[in-house]
Amino acid sequence: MSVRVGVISFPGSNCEHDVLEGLSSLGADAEIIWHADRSLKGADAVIIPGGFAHGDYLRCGAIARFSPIMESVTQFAMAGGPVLGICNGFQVLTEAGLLPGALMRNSGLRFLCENATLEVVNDSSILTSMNQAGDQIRLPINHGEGNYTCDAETLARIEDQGQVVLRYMDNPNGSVARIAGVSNEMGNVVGLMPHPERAFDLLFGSADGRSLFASVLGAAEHFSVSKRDSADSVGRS
Amino acid sequence: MNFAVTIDVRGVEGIADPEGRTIERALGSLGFSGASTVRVGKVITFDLEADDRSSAESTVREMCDRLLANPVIERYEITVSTSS
Amino acid sequence: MNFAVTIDVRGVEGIADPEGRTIERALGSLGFSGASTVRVGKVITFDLEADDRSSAESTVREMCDRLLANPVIERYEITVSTSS
Amino acid sequence: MTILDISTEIANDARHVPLGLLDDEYGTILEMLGRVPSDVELAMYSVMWSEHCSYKSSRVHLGRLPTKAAHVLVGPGENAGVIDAGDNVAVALRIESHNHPSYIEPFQGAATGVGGILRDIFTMGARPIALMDPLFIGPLDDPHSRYILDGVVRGVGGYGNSVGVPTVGGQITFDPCYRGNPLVNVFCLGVLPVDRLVLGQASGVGNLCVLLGSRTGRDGIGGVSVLASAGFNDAEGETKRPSVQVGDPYEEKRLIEACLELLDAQLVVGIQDLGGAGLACATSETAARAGLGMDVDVQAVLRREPNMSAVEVMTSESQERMLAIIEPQSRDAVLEICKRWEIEASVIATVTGVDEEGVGHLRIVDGPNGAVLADVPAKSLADEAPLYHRPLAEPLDHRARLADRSVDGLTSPDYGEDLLAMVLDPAWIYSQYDHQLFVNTILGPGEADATLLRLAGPGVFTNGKALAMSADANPAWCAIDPRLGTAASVAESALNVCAVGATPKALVNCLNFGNPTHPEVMWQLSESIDGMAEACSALSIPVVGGNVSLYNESQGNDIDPTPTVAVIGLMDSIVRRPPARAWQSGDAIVLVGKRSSNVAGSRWAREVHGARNGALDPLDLVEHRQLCELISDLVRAEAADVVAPELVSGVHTIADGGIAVALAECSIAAQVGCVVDGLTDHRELFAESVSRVLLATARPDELIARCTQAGVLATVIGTAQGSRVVVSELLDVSLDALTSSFSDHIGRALGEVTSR
Ligand SMILES: Nc1ncnc2c1ncn2[C@@H]1O[C@H](COP(=O)(O)OP(=O)(O)O)[C@@H](O)[C@H]1O
Ligand SMILES: [Mg+2]
Repeated sequence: MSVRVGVISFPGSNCEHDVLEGLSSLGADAEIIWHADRSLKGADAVIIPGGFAHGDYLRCGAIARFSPIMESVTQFAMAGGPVLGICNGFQVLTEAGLLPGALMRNSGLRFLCENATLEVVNDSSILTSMNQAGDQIRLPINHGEGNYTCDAETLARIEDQGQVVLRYMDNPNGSVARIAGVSNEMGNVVGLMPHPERAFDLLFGSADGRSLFASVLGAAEHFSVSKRDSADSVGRS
Repeated sequence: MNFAVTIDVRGVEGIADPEGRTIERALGSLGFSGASTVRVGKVITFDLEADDRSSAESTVREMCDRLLANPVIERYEITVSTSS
Repeated sequence: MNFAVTIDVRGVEGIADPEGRTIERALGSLGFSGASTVRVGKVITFDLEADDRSSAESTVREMCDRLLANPVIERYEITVSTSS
Repeated sequence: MTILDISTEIANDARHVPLGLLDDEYGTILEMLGRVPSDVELAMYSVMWSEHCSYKSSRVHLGRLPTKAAHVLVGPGENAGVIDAGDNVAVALRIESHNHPSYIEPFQGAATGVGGILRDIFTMGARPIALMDPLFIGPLDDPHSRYILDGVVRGVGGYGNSVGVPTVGGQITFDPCYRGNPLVNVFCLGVLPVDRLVLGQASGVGNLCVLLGSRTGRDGIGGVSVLASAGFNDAEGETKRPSVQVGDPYEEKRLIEACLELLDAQLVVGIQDLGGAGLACATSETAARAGLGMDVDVQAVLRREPNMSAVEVMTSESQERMLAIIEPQSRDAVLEICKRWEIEASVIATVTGVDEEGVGHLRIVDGPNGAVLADVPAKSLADEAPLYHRPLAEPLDHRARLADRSVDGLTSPDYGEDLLAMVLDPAWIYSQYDHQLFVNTILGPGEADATLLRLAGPGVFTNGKALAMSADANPAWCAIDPRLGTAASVAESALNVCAVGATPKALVNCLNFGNPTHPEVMWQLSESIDGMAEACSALSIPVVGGNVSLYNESQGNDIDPTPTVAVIGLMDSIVRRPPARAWQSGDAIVLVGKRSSNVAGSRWAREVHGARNGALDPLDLVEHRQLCELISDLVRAEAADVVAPELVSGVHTIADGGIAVALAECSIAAQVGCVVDGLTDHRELFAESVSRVLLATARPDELIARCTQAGVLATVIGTAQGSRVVVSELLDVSLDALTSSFSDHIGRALGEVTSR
């Protein structure tokens, strides 16, 4: 049975179709969900794609996090549902407080669209379960504000608890500790600046994004089974 | 009553300000010496209808806490004055 | 002498401010009513070594004209005070 | 009817002159109307009859361009050209300039240039999927030119990235002639299901016109003409001064989605973007195209600022606005879709019929039953601007300069140094642009001679087709010989498209020239159009759209003629990335095409020696076409067949910088150097004759046989190997030095001070 993935779209989002196409090519049943809706329509995983929600005005992700759908996303995350934020989606998740830290302007003060080499740091996250720690992968980056930052205490904590998921090999945007992706404490919410959906086929340069999405689908499957089990047990009791 | 609101949003102490650094360098190479610790912030202004100053101030504070500033990286300062 | 310089940079009158408008809409949908003509500007602060206040002021004005503000779309306001 | 004394009225020039209308033009208006025009009428004529909107100086020449082919669905004249790409998919394309606004305010000028061209594309019903930005800027050692480059690149990226349309290519030229007048050209391409194609027509008497998008403010009023401060009295002068247009990509993004949704729901009869001349243009053009009239209520236009006059409302160039013509019963459904996308919309006009003489009138009224502020034939604004047959003159020294062969004797002490100074990586520019969105980009900027995209977009799919595009201009060639230079630019662009395996299908052009009242400039324009027509006919590439930008001059100096062309091509099926700008160690390097030792018009002659004379190599378009077809076939075979062993492992066309730069770029891309011993002298190293390609192959005998069979000359000139670029007796530089000169060229300069 294929899992259902909800791809959230805000006014100004622009990578939702690309994410959808990637998910579909892996056999997932994926659907775009409009930010003004409240229901996740039974999704087993949620992806917040890249783009410029609300024009990136004020701060990236600052306005989007108040969209009606975000309440449902927060509840879903609290319940252990897998949530992935890509690029602008990562910014939304930090603004919403679902992930630690914040993303600031690239240290070079310029928008950067290029390929980056990344190191998989934690291979047990919902994003990286099909990789090995230490793997090097190639993914495109495309952002003006991907400079990850957090205070020293938070940094020590997330390093300690294995919440750093991906690191840049060279640090194109000045992120603290070369961080490219982080997870929450529970490990079910992950945000990353690079774009796995742009690396699905060698025709476009890299296919390293496939295993990342496949990992998310695995987590979705797992979550969907546990959801059904607990629903069953609730029903029986 | 109508109030004129000004909110100064700046980076918290200790966080790098690459834009400020770049401006500092550019000033230097344009031949301006003597400028140091350049920092760049944001200023948001608007008119606000409110019953009185203290309710205006508390509304603005709430706007900042919820939306206008991100406490992880920013701090803010509010000025509320009666509009002329 | 050391001066504390603050430069407020805003869009000229009549120019569109899409960011301000978007923030205004966002405040409205968060349930904050009563805010209007939201505009977003920039504030630049730094320390400046200068002989006296008037030379500090004229230096800052020149910095603005040459680098810090864009006269085609922005106007600026300078505050120079003796550092504490 | 009052008796009109036309000559007295013209002599009283307080009204038309400040609006940029000539006495004769004003006379024509008086005669046409048989009365003195109102303020609103006069303001509308001044913007609609401006050079920008009416093409009054260039139109008599543009008719010579070939525009027809079986696959052309829409040719020049509409907002964009449209071609049939098969699989029920069409492609819309157009290119425009935003030169003067980018000089005044580089960031906003470039940003609004992008915004404007996008609207031209989605107004056809197409989803924009690609932008390209040919730029022409003063030299990098000039602080002001650095400031302009920085602002323009931030502006293109700031708008394009945010609106969600990738910028997948472009071109950059630095030359002193652009110091006081940079050129910012922007190309856009969109895809659509063929049956979503719509035109900018206000058909159907009784239909409503809805203005969608941003509110109308005092932005860029008279931007297309020269509306001076006349009409504003002094007290109001400060607040009423027209301001620079500010782009809002977020508004445009929602506007794109809303308009495409309206079209998909079949709620729209016609649609038109608002560009230069604002509402005056959009209302008169849509009415004129339908042969009908329109009643416009200025009060119904939503405004950003209080106290705007009707003249200001009708001529404002506020960005991110569209005019949709709908049937009255669709009104609620239309407004509902706008609301969902948070787009403001208001019904501002009604389509009206024709009078007893069959003339449709554009009437501007002040409120539903208010005063009539204007009442003129819609066609008179849109189609009946004067046409000028401006005098042409070949420059007096032109023949002598062609005959001057002093370039043949130029030499340099160190050709390696020359090469190091010439290599330049535009990655500094395109890495600031999202060039991958929609995951279509197979060969992106910097990877090959043309950009190669999968032909697809959200909701639009084909059967594995690919789309190639290349934007090219060579002002150095055109300065020497505008006719041959333009033909060669077209030839280069077509060859670039073939070099990624595609077949050229259509061309759009942006003709950037100087002051049309200079007879030499009109001669350049006319020659250039003839050159373009010759090349396009010979290569069977229809011209489906264009744009003319005149008055590009500063301090009385005209820019070099700069006809930018963008050629697009199609490939039927793609399975793997075709070979591009690279090679493998051990490959033979084959020069395909006629050999040349003519450095006239070359970058080397111009940049290293300041030499601008001599005649270009003649262009044999029949041979060029053979070369194009051969290269396209060879590369397409590589892209189509996964199992066949590679015959071609690298391709690079030879253009500016000649063989020298082509060798350097392949070496840098592959990080494998080369040893070349098949060139006669330094002239052959730097010559820029256009019909030539470098191929890299592991099986040179087989490749040369293929070329010979096709009637194309091919010679092995060297081998890819090692970590140096070596050309016997001429140069020997390390790959490392070359790579760092290449990569740092722009970044190093931009690290320096920029200054307004
Ligand atoms: N202004 C620009 N914006 C985006 N891409 C650019 C720009 N200028 C150049 N490029 C890209 O850089 C590459 C090299 O450009 P150019 O040197 O003009 O190529 P060539 O000489 O092979 O035609 C091309 O892929 C081109 O699309
Ligand atoms: Mg080129």
